Amino acid sequence: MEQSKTCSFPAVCASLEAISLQVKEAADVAGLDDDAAYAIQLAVEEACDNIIEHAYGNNMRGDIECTCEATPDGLVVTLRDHGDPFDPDLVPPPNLDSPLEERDAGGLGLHFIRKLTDDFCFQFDAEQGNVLMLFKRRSLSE
Amino acid sequence: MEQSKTCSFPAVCASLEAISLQVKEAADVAGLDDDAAYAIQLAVEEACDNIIEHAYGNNMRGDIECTCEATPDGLVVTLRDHGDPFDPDLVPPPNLDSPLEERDAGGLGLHFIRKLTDDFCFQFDAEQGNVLMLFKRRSLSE
Amino acid sequence: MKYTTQQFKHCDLVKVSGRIDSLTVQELEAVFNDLLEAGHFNLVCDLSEVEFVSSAGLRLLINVQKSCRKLDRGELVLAQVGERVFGALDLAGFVPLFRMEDDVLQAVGSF
Amino acid sequence: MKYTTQQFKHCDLVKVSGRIDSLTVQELEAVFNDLLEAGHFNLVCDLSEVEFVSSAGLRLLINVQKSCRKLDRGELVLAQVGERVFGALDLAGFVPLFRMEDDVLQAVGSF
Ligand SMILES: Nc1ncnc2c1ncn2[C@@H]1O[C@H](COP(=O)(O)OP(=O)(O)O)[C@@H](O)[C@H]1O
Ligand SMILES: Nc1ncnc2c1ncn2[C@@H]1O[C@H](COP(=O)(O)OP(=O)(O)O)[C@@H](O)[C@H]1O
Repeated sequence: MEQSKTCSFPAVCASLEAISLQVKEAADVAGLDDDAAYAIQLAVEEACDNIIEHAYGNNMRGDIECTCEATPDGLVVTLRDHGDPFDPDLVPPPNLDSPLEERDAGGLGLHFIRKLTDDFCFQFDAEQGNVLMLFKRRSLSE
Repeated sequence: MEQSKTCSFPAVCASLEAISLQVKEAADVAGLDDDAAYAIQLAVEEACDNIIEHAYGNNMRGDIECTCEATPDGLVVTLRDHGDPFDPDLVPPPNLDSPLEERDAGGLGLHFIRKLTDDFCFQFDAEQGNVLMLFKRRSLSE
Repeated sequence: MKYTTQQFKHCDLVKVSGRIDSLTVQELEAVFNDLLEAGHFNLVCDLSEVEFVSSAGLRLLINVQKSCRKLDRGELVLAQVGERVFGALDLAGFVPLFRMEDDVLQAVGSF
Repeated sequence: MKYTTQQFKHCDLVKVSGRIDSLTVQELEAVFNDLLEAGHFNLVCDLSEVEFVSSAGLRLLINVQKSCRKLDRGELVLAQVGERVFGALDLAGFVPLFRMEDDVLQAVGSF
């Protein structure tokens, strides 16, 4: 059952569709249903958006390495980059109730990742780079 | 090839659909194409409208007898009624160009009959009643 | 003959299907009269599913058009006019008296 | 991502299909900006054929909505919002900020 595939993509928006496709294929291999597959695709998309915009934001160029691994329970997607680290705990949750005029159009990425995965974890290492692991469980009925 | 069918209908609007159906079936038997079939259906409809509204108009009740006959050339539909006769030659042609406000919404029945058939003829007889024969040619390519 | 009506901000849509003859036109006339009496003069009539229409049906359409256009207060637009219906409108010389749209959305959006 | 626009008397329709992500959203943003700059604030966005939308796409929708609603001059209505798109809007807390219509005709006819 354990199957793993790693691909490397330039950290630019034009890579997003290809990354999403890799995740979708891995989700199918891992036996995720359509809803779970879409959820992990979207979570990975948000994470890659952040890597492109924030980690490599200051005119840095680099890659995103994406590893998809089917486990007995579901799918683990690991994203690696060599951009800036950050502290996710310092990111305030978005305001989801304020009226339109005051609504912040940004700040949704981490919220989406939190809501769309069953587990995730950030690791920052000066040599290894930044690592984000995202886990989506296979639903029991499958 | 010569096939003939005669049906009698009460001269009321509720008979129109059934008459139209009889004509459509006969048109198919006679080998008329869809356009020709529709044309003769519409011509017969207009003729029946006139019989109901004008021939039997003055509170008279009666029947419309409809005979459909496939001929070597096409379809002949004969309508008989025992209502009032009239002189088709005295009916002025409708005005087809005047502006909307002056446009007469009526007076189209005879015009339609003229345009939609390849030939037609009225006969009025005190005993036999009124007879209208409508002819639609089978197109040569059929 | 069957019909449905839908009210929009700037117009009403009447979608007709089946046969419009001297019998069924009476029901349709009542529908249009209700709209006109309620002061709705921007009308779209979707004719895509009309299979048969006699001059009695055309007479209704032209009378509704007269009511709508009066005092420039509105218009009856015909949408999705099929071949048969167009042929009859043409024979009656009514084609120049109606704006026709291929698309109901276009017709509704034009008001 | 592909899009078509259609201008009506009281609103404009933008129909989007495919993927709205950080790359493709830029093209869509230009489309909406053109409309807003032309003073068109009654907008309908038909999302029926959108297969994927990230928060970058939602950000555009909310910003367009802000521009439209400013001074009560208009509104962005979402039409035919599919399950995926609705799920994302819901996650973002954006559902109460948009009028949604099942039917494009209903949406266009509401302006
Ligand atoms: N991969 C990352 N690298 C660096 N900073 C990040 C990263 N992800 C998120 N951040 C920081 O967290 C903040 C919130 O991120 P997010 O919730 O995705 O919203 P947004 O990207 O719209 O600002 C960002 O503005 C950024 O400062
Ligand atoms: N079958 C008929 N019997 C008696 N009068 C008729 C008949 N058909 C037509 N007419 C007369 O000819 C006139 C024109 O008929 P037509 O062209 O069908 O228009 P409409 O029926 O709308 O008046 C009618 O108003 C009527 O006076």
